[in-house]
Amino acid sequence: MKLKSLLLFLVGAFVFSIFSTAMAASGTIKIAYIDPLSGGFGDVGDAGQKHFQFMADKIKAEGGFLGGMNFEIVPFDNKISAKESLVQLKHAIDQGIRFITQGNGSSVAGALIEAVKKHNRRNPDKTVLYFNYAAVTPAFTQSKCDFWHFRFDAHVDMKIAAITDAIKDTPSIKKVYLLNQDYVFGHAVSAAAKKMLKVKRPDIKIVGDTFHPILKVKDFSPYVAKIRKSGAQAVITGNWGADMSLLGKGVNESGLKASFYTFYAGGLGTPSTMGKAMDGLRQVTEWHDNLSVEENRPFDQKFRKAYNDKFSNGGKAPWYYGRIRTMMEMLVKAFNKAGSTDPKAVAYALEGMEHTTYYGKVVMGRKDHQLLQPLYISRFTKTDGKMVKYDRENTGYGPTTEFKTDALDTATPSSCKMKRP
Amino acid sequence: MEFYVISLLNSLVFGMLLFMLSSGLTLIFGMMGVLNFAHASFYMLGAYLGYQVSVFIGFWPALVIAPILVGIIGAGIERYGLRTVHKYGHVAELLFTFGLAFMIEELILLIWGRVALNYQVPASLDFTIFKLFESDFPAYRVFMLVVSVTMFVALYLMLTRTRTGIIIQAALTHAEGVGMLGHNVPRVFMIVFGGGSALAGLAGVIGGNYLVTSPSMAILLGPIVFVVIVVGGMGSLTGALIASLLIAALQTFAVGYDYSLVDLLTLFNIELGSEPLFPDLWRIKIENTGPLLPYLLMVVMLIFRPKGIMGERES
Amino acid sequence: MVKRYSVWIAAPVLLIVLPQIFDSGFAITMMSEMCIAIIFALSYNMLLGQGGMLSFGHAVFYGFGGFISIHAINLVTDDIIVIPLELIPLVGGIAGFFFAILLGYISTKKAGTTFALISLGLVELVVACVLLFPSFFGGEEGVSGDRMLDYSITGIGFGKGVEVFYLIAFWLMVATALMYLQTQTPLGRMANAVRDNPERTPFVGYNIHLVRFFQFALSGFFAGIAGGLLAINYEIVNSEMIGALASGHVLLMTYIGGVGHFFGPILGAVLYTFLHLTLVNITMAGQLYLGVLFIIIILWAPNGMAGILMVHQPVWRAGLFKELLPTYLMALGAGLVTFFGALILVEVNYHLSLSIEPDKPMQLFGVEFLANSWPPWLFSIALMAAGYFMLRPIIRKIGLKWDELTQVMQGGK
Amino acid sequence: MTNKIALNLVDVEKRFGETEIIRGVNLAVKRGERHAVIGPNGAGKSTVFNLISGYYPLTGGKIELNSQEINGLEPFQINRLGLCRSFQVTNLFAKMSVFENVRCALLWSEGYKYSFWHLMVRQKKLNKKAEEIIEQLNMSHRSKIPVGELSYAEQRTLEIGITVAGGADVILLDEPTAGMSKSETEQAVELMKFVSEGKTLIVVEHDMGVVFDLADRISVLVYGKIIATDTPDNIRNNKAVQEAYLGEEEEV
Repeated sequence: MKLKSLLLFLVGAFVFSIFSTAMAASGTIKIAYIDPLSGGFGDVGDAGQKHFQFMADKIKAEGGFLGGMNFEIVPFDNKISAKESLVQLKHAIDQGIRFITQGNGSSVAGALIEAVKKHNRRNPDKTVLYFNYAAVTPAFTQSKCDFWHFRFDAHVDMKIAAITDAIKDTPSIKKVYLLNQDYVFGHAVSAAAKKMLKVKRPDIKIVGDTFHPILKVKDFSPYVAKIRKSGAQAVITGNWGADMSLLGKGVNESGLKASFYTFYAGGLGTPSTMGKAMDGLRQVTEWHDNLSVEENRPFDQKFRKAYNDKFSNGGKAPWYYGRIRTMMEMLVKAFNKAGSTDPKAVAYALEGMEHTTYYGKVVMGRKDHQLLQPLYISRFTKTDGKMVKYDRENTGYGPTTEFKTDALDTATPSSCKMKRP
Repeated sequence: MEFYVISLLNSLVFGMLLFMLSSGLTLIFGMMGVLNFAHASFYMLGAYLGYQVSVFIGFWPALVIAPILVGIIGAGIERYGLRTVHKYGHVAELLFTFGLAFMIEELILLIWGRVALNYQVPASLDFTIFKLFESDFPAYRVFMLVVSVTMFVALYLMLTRTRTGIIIQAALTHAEGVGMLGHNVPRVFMIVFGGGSALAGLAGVIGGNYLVTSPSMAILLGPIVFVVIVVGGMGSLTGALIASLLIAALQTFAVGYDYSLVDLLTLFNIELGSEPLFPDLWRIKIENTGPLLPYLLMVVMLIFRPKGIMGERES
Repeated sequence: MVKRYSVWIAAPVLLIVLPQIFDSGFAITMMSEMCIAIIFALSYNMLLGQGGMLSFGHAVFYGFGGFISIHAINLVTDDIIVIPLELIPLVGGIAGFFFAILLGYISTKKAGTTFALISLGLVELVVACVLLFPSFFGGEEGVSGDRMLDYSITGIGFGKGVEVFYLIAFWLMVATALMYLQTQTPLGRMANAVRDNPERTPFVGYNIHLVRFFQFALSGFFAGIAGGLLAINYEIVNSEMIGALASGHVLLMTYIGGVGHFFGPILGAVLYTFLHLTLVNITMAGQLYLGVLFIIIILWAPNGMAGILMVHQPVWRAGLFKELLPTYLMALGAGLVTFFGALILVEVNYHLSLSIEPDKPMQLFGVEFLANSWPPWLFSIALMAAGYFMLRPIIRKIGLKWDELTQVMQGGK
Repeated sequence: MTNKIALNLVDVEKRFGETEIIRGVNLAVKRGERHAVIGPNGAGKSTVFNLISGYYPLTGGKIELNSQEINGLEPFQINRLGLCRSFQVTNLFAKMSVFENVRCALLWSEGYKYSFWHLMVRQKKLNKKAEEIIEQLNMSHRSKIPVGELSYAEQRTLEIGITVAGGADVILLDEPTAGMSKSETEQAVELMKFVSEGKTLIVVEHDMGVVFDLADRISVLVYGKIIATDTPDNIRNNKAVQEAYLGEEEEV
């Protein structure tokens, strides 16, 4: 009977080895996209993959890099699990992939940073480079920074710096309420907000600092009642996904008039579940739908349209990650500059690289591998066909810029002590 | 004061939604002894079908059609799935529903995709019905309350006034006896399973737009429904009602208290050292224990009073 | 005698040879995970199969084993304690045992649905605690460590995956042997007795609560070993390992393998892990296929794969299996036709609704076609219909053949 | 005097909700006695057994085993004090073989407790003893067969075997011959006589032939009360018994 199980195993392993020995076609650089493609976060990972695919196609159409090389995005579903991500990392390395990118989940990002670090130390001949496009725990480019990790998203402290700068310039705000998810990220948002408000606006009172269980709350009305009771004029929240949607709905229903400074009100899939509750919410992002209108960048409008026509599923999931475009453009430059496809050379090329996007200059931190980029605080209002030309996810509500921080102003002190190979 | 009144009203709305979900589950368990893991999946199915029907012909027809569809699906699953595994015992039945929950989620992904649906409250109910202190109270919440109370009354009448209802009631307490009286027990099972699924479907139709309609909605709400029926007493409708309201209140009101053990110690003038043992334990606030409380209640209940509040027999 | 011990000789040989044949990083990872899954599933079957306790929270002990192990690894790294890496799984086992004793005494008071629900409640409580106690559980990110310790009995560095595989394989043999022997002890037998007849057991002098409790505690011990091995293998432990999902996985693999036989969970763990890790990169419908497999097993083979194999044991012994073989091969053929029909339908649908570019042609078995054109649909439905109509008479034929064989075998007695 | 009484029931009562099933039963069974409890259907005979063996808690009264009060104890504790019982409906470990069934019944009395360090195959004394018991049951040729595949009479025989295997000195048998043919019944009676040699036997039985053949004394239970306890001959002639029980039995 045991024999049978072994036979089964052998057959299985044989089938598997056929799949895994598919060799990389020459002339393409494979980037392993390790993100959730199924399960509860599948929609977010799916959208990210489309962004990368679109950029890879665009780069190919524009002639590629290093004399005609191209990117190939190889998706790996990690089901937003750290463990499965590590398995997929092994899988990617087996296929000869040397560059990986990931964004969703600090737990996954933390595990990947550690795993890549150990892998490169143990296999110096097969090094791997990791591009993080959305995991925002500050430590990743501070105390836990690593040579093999580059972050293209602004981390929590930087986003909070932008939000608090905006609040600094709004004298009517006297009381601020902090509402966040009860886990590492939420606590980081709260801590940063408290610290920075104290410096920038010592007169502001923090009237509430609440953490709610993550993805467990079905009805935010008690929290809304609490916020109303506190008399806060502004609320800062890092909530995402269903926690953002339900909070928005609760606020909208109760008619609470406070200003909501959020990280992810415009996050993928969130607006469509909120509908008219989008009205008046603010978000902090490096790009938003109407930036091209405000700054009069017709090419960017075309870019947005080209993506949405191809991938947005009738406008339901439009272009969102401005930074993925920045990242891919910078990678092209880095490969060209390095003149090689060796991860180490590419990493050195990326360090300190400056790049000009449609919305200003960005710089990849030389010391901590953290990208500095302009940040925008935008507010959602009904589209009017003029400045608020484009809406988000067919909701009829689109963002307009209220406040902008320049790239270099977003820099925060870093405790990174990086070891270089 | 304002906080308490609003929280009370909101916990009532949420509690009744919970009850709508748990009533079907508790009836199914009471009659068939099946702990239906897929129950929350029927709720999800209700929300998705409700959305789809309301896209085609509007919310009001959807309110009727979607639960009926879910009920038919439920009855079909009982007839062609559950009945087959019945002979292998309750563990197999339970595992069957476990697998079923898995499958329903996959099928929903397949049909409606991964993205959460833009399922909104119908325009005709989208207004503020009254102002409570300074807060607006949305009409839709009142509507949900009306629907759930109507459902409770209808269910109560059905169980006490109709023949099928009386058989169901009898089967709840004396499962073996009913078969001997010459009733078609498998058919009664099918009706109960279908009916229970339809109730969950109804909860989905009115809860889907109030909350969020996404492929993970079943997983998010599933475990809490179990808590309700365990605490209420398996097979007891009244118990389910009490437990639903209790648990909704527990979760709603815990939010209002941000005391931690540190505060308790301060009350007695004890100061905690800068590096206490178990540093996390002391900083936990009551408001953060909201999601923990129902499960704690469930485990304590199972250990000390497995019958639940109103249950007649142990599981 | 040789036959009896042959499995115990063949298995280590196989475990030594396999990583030499399949030496890619992913293959090693997969085989390591399979070995860990086997230990975990066998420990789960000590509850479900041998003790009749359906638990939805077995991963709690697996998870605690993992967390304590990774903390132990970090303590060794920081030179606070000295434990060689080879013995870290034992630390995990002791942790699992300890928490099983802590939580087991109350939860094993009742069996059946009450037990299942308590396990469900406990797992939710523990998961809630993970976020409430970040200094132990490391919050959302979990706790990571470095398995390349300065202390080692064997002198192996454990930097390479294959070295870790051999460590896992060693523990797999030890744990499997111990768990097998446990079934042959008074406690193991009484656990069976309690499962079969909890009413009678007190009247042969046993306290059924304690029998369940001791069985539960031992099962926690082995789950903890598996957890410790997982911590070594991935060098990170986080909340997903302790939660309901991990508990669900072990339930699925154990049940698919078959709870009625000792080796059932081994089959289940190997197959499930293989499918779980490979399907995800081949098809988007991996979850669906696993779910269908599970439901098919529940509906038609409640004793799992092991059950299917064991049904044939008497036939095999009587030398009559060749009588069945032709019909089985026919059934296999017809089944494959149906399966491929369904497979095409599923894949086409997944491609249309979930792939990033539904309008682009899709590939299946090297054939490229458009998902939104009619030929694949027609083809798949035709295959399924053909398969169905072929299967029906074959299944009837198998039934008849079985009746015939049963008569022959009984006549032979 | 008391040390001659093996089992003593004093004013034992049992209610299920409102219904009173056992209404003050007094019964003293002497050591070494073979005692039969008879009575019409629904009189509460099995309930009395369930009360004695700790299966149900008492509502009132007390039960003493060898002068030690046992009400309130768990079934396994009562079993360890030397009382064992069989079941009216066959109640074996269905998935195990005959040999395994007997061996399980022996484990506690042989002192293995919850051991997970003894291998069963190595326990020569235990295995030998199990084989002996099976031989006494005349079932050696069926030793390896799962009990689910045994004939009904064989299962009933094994039921008795398991009950006495643990070596308890007070044995309760609940309708041991129910459903057996005449010849099978005769064999069962022989077995009961053999296994209860030197022990105390209490048996609930419908077959009057068995009762009068086997019992030293008989108690008659009617509607939750014992209306008479006496020798078989006296019971046969007891007016009250005839009216309440035997008379009715004839009608049926």
